[in-house]
Amino acid sequence: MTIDGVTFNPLAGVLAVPVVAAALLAVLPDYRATARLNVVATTLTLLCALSLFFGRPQPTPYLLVDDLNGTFIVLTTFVGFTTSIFSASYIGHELETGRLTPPFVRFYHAMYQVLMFAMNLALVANNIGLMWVAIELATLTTVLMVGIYRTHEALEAAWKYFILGSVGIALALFGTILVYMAARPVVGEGLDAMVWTVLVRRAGDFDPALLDLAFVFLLLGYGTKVGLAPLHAWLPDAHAEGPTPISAVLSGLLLNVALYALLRFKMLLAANAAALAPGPLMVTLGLLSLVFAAFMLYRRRDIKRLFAYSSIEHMGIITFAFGMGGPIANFAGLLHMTMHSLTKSAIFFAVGHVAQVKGTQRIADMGGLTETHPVLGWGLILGVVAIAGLPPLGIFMSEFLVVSSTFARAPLLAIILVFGILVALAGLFLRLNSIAFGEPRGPSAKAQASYVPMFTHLALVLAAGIYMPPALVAWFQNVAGLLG
Amino acid sequence: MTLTIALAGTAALFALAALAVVLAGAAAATRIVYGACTIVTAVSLVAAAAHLLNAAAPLSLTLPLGVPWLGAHFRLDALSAFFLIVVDLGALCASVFALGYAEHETAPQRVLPFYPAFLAAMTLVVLADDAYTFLFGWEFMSLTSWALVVSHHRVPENVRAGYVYLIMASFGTLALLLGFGLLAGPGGLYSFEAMRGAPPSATLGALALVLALIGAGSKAGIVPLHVWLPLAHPAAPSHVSALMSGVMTKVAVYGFMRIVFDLAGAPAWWWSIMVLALAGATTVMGVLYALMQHDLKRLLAYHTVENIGIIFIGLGLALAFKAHGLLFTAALALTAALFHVLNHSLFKSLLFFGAGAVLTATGERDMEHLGGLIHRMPQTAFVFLVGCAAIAALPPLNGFASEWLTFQAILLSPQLPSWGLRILVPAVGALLALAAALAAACFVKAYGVTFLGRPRTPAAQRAAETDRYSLAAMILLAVLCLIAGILPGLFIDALAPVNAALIGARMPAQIGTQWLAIVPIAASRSSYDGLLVFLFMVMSGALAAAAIHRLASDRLRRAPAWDCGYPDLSPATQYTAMSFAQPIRRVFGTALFHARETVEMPPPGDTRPARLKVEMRDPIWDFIYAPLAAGIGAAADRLNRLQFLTIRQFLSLVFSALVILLLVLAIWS
Amino acid sequence: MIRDLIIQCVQMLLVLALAPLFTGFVRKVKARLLYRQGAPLIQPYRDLARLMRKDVVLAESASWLFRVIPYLVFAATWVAAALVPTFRTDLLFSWSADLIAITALLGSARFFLALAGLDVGTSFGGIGSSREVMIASLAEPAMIMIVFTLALIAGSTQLSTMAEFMASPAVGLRVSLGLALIAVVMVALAENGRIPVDNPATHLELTMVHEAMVLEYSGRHLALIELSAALKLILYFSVIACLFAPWHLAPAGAALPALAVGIAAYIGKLAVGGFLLALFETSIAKMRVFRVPEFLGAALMLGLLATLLRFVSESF
Amino acid sequence: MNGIDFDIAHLLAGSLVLVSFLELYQDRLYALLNIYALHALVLAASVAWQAFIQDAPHLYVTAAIALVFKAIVIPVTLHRMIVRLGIHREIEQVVGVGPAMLAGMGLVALSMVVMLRVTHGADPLAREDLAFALAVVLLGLLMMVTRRNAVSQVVGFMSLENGLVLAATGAKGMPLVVEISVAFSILIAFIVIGIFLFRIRERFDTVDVQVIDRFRGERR
Repeated sequence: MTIDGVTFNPLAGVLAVPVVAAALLAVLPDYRATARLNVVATTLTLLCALSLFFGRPQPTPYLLVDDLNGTFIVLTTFVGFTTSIFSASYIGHELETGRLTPPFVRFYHAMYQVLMFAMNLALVANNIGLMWVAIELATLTTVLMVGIYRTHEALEAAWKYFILGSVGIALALFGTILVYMAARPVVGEGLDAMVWTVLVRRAGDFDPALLDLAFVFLLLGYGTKVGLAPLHAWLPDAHAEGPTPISAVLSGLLLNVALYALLRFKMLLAANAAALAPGPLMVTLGLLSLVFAAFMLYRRRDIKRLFAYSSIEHMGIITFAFGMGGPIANFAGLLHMTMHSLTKSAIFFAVGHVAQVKGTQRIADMGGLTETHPVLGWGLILGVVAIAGLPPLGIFMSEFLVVSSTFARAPLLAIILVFGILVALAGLFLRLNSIAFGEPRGPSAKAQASYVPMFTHLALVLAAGIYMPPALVAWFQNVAGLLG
Repeated sequence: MTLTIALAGTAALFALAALAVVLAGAAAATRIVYGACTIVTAVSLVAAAAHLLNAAAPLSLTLPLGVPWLGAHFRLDALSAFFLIVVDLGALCASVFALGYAEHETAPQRVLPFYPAFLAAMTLVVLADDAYTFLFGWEFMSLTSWALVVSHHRVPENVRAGYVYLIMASFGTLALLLGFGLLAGPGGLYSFEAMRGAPPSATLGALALVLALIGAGSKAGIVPLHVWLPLAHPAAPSHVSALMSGVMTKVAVYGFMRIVFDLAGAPAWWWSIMVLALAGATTVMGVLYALMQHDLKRLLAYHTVENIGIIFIGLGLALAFKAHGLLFTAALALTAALFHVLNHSLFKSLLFFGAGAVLTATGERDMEHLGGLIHRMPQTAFVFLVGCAAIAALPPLNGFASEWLTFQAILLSPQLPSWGLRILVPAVGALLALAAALAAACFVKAYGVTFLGRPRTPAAQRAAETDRYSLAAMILLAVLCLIAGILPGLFIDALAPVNAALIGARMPAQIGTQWLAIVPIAASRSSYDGLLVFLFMVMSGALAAAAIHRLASDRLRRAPAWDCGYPDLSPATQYTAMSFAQPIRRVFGTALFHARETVEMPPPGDTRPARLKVEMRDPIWDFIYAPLAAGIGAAADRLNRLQFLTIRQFLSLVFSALVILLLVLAIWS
Repeated sequence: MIRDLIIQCVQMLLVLALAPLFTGFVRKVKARLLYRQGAPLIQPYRDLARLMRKDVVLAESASWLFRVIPYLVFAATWVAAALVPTFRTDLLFSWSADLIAITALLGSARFFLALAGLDVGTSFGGIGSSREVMIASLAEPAMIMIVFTLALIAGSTQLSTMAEFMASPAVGLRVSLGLALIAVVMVALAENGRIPVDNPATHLELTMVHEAMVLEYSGRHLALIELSAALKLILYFSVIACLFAPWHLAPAGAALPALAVGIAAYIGKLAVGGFLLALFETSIAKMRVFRVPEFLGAALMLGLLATLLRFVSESF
Repeated sequence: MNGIDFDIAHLLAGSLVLVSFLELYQDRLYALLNIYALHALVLAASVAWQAFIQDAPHLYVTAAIALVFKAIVIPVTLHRMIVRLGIHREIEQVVGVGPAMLAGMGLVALSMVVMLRVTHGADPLAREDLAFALAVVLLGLLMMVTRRNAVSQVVGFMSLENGLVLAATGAKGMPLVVEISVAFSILIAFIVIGIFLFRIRERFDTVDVQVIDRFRGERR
């Protein structure tokens, strides 16, 4: 769009701001300045993303903005923004306790922006190759950040994440190549055969066998990033050992980005009548992840791993919903994804402060939180209530829609789904009880925390459970229609 | 108009909850919150009562909330109006009671925000007219009451009770969710009008019934889904216990009725078999469990299970009669059930208030540590006695009136053509009679051990009469119990619109009958006049008293009790709750609860005291829930090994997944 | 109307007047069967009168409830007894409580009596109450089952209507009737604390049920309790009489002679019943307390069986 | 394209699979590294050949990378590293060589079957090449999961990646191939550095329970 002569391309902003910020943050020494700059940069990115509503650039062979990734871009930039606020206070505390030294903080902030850039790029890429590169970049940055504490556990987690991630990436690349191979005879050699807009249009005449093969590889490749069982192994440790803001971003955003990639390819297969339906595969993996993660919740002793597994569970539900397809299920899937991003990051904000005030992540060493730190405690409870799918919060609505719409179509699946949800709820509250209630355990020092991000997220989730603005609804419904 | 008032009241309650969060810790918070609750519920109560008594046409309203393309539908018809009355009446009394009771609350900021929200949620359920709003209110009701159950969270039992409660509640909600999914169909027609418009086939309807029975039953406390109830209800503060037992279970009954009588289409006769069988079992199991208890509040909670059973017997009969087109009889059975809903909410609240008063006066819930309270807190003792007589179904109080109606309905069941029911119904009748007798026994125990006899502990000795707010609430309820007992005709007539809406027929009008008797079918067949019975008893009692005091002696001497020549026996020699229940435990408990009594009697010359040990098992927990929990735990342990694999093993997981998928592709045709 | 009222009052006074006499009669017959002289028939009246005149000796730990209960019990029992047609069907107020309600009235009497047993806080009262409620918890459902059976046969729970139907030839001989009769006799024995369930004559603490419960009562209170017990006994006999031997019951609006005949017949029935009771009691031994549940369980089963028979077929 | 071109491409691709089998067979680190160098060499040749027959000059870059980086630099550094870190030379395997070979056979067969389902419309070069590439990828994965030793697993990963590059170059006219191969080289560099920095000896598959407990921070 053009503002008093100066043409301004929001899309460029979404990509450029993080890069510039990363460069600056890499050199600036002072902690406070960098933290502020970090927040400023994410704010700008968010503004650019929002301005995408008003002027949407024409798709180029490399970049594309449509309704589908619009949803994701706004969500990503928003959570990136709030997380940067949270990370300011969090990292401050880490500096005080000396777990991080200034150079590492500088590195951390730079990496944060790079991560933002990578995710935004992955979202706006109109080219499957470019998207792949972006996701690989995002993976590498998060690997570095997970290992930032350089404890044995952190290195172990980072290494595990790195290896499993690389294999996933490799598989995804193979799938991408296969898609190209499938497209080439139809679209012709060269760039066009990797461009979304073209691919989706022509997908009807692709070689179904190649598409099937491609989808298998893509499902496993990007599914590793989504954290679907049995490809999930990296996820809990990466969440548990990295700095909490990164856990929040991982759960809240990176998983979504990978899922977004999957959705794109699902659309591709859906457009081809002869190819096998992607639905059943996604439904199976989704249910598997849900039930598996639900059972894993019971024996958790580390609070961040607990919620990491809950992320797996919810990714399972979302994948299931998209696998089921249909207007209601897709709508529910989108809603659930949004709600989960907001809620889970809010939970990690709370967990971060809890771990800081209690000085541990062991659930056994924290207790009676609602007595020692009422605000944190009740915030955490509210978050868990939300993530467990209880009203009045938004996930209740999405689960309501998923379950009820599924039961009418495939009762058995719905029963498995309900079983998983129930088991997960029981597991979550089993742990929550010992954290939030009972005789206070562990230190009860005052927490210098920034509650704003957490409660902003929770307020949004709450609002969604009660009232959703028609514009948003129309948008989601449109996207749900796109997903078919 | 009424609907608007009710919704405004709900909104006000939500606002009040927010206010309570803000006020947290302020000294006046308690009075403000409960005072405001009293006013709001009173207004809403009056409005609802007016709506029901005028038999006004259903009102409906849609707000742009909830599921976007659907909106939040609200509807106030006769059924919702009646249950709204039950909710508001209970809430009103609880709020008044709490004005005094909650002064003793140690951590009010853990109760105040959730109490109004709880009330609001229950109102929401009753008013909801689409699946989302209904379940929203339903689950929010569970959530808020869970928060109230764990309000005294330092006691581990409470937290555990809350845990079990929350899981069972969510289980029920999910069952209902499936049920609504069934009724709404793949198109997602979530509004109740749409469901009424497209009733399911008989088999699907039966499935919906089963799901409703599981969903609503788990909230109402149908055996075997009742396990949470005796844990959770006593754990909450007493006014909340009263609400949960007296009102929330009724909201569950409402949910069941709304689905089964309104949405699930025309019933098939065999639907009622499940309901009746479960209800009969629930009735007797509940009272037997209660007899084995010596924790006062838990005993009351188990009696809630029993009374829910009685209510569902009525509902099952109504279903059976409706299925066979015997509409007037169906109306009779339904009236019996609804009337018992009201009655139970009255006397159960009263009893829980009494237990709360005892708790504040003595700090004890265990009857074995009480006794002789009638001397220390006479008013409480009196109203509690009224409650006991009412729940024990003694004429002329209200409990008897509704059970009498249920018996009349059972006596009409030979009209049923289907054999299964002909065999089942009399058996259920026997169970009901048995339960009634056992309930009487149980409340002899509860009242006798708690209020009569001599105090067993210093705490009981020091007890003092409770505050005036609590007394006011209890007296109000006691009076209502008496009125409902001696003038049941008025209530039956008030319930006519509900029957007309759900059954399509109503009981004959009672208002014209001589001396306000109730005549279900015909005077020659059966009739009962609580008023006359009451008057006769008063007259003959007064007559006897007057005559004796006038003509014979009215002198009176105090002397020690007969002690067989062992002077000043300690209070420990009195009968305790456990010993009182011993004969019944021996008759029923041996088979049902594997009750074992082991006596160790020291040999002659040995000065050790003899010991009697009683051990009992809960069959339902042992056979259903314990294995379930164990299974989940075992599965969790198995899967947990996956957390400790090495990277290579994880890679091999990925690898095998890939190979499997490729194989699938290879053999896919 | 006035006439009906008078008759109702006559009924009330009649049962009240006859009750002690009937008790005395049973005792006398028992004594005679044991070749004893036995106390004169009017002994119960004397006892009552003496008790009335005596002071009440009240235990220190007794509460106000303890003093109210005798009147409550008496009132409930008397009202119940007054509503059973003895010599004339549909009394003025008989519709105000049907057979279920009458059973329940007796139930409330028992409820309060059991409370009284617990009030003083001695273990005798406790043992009495706990055994009493155990017995009642089986006797009451049995009674209800019997009511079901008869109500299903007569198509009503109104005693008057039932009595009229029973008197009519439409009844015939039915299996379920027989079962019900046996059951109701068993229940009556249990409810009135007669041998073999309980022994009204004993005062050995560990064997007694009813007597242990009222051990602390004295003076006028005890008199009322005794009177209520007598009323209850006669009530059960009246019920059995009007259901299973409804002969010569004066119909509604009958003239005086008919009423006279009715009263005579009633007294005759009572005499026969009393004799049979005494005969039964002398010819059988008291059973252990924990045999009682089996005894009453049998009654309950008989009642249920009778009801089921009625349910499954009209012809039984 | 004419037959001979096709045959040579086919030959090279097939020989890549063969070399993968050789890798699978080796149980000594040094030998394994040498074989990997051979693997990279064959890849370079095949890529170069593709560049030639597709006359796509940018593919020569990829070939060069394969030649220089993978065939020379990486093996040499790994040699050094083994010496420096004192990683013992034996590669202990989860399953013996024999079963591993059999599994490999199965995988090759599988990839053939899967690929043959592709319609003949897709040009044969692509089909055969893809089949071989898939085989190489699967063999690489198999190697990763059957070896306990970190370095040998890295080698497995790298041969997997070679398979990818083979596929990418086989895909005629595919853009970004160079970028992708560069990106992958970076990835591999990371891994190698990772081994060096983190002193990862056998941590890929540690058998030491205490270590697991410490690292997972879960079991108590």
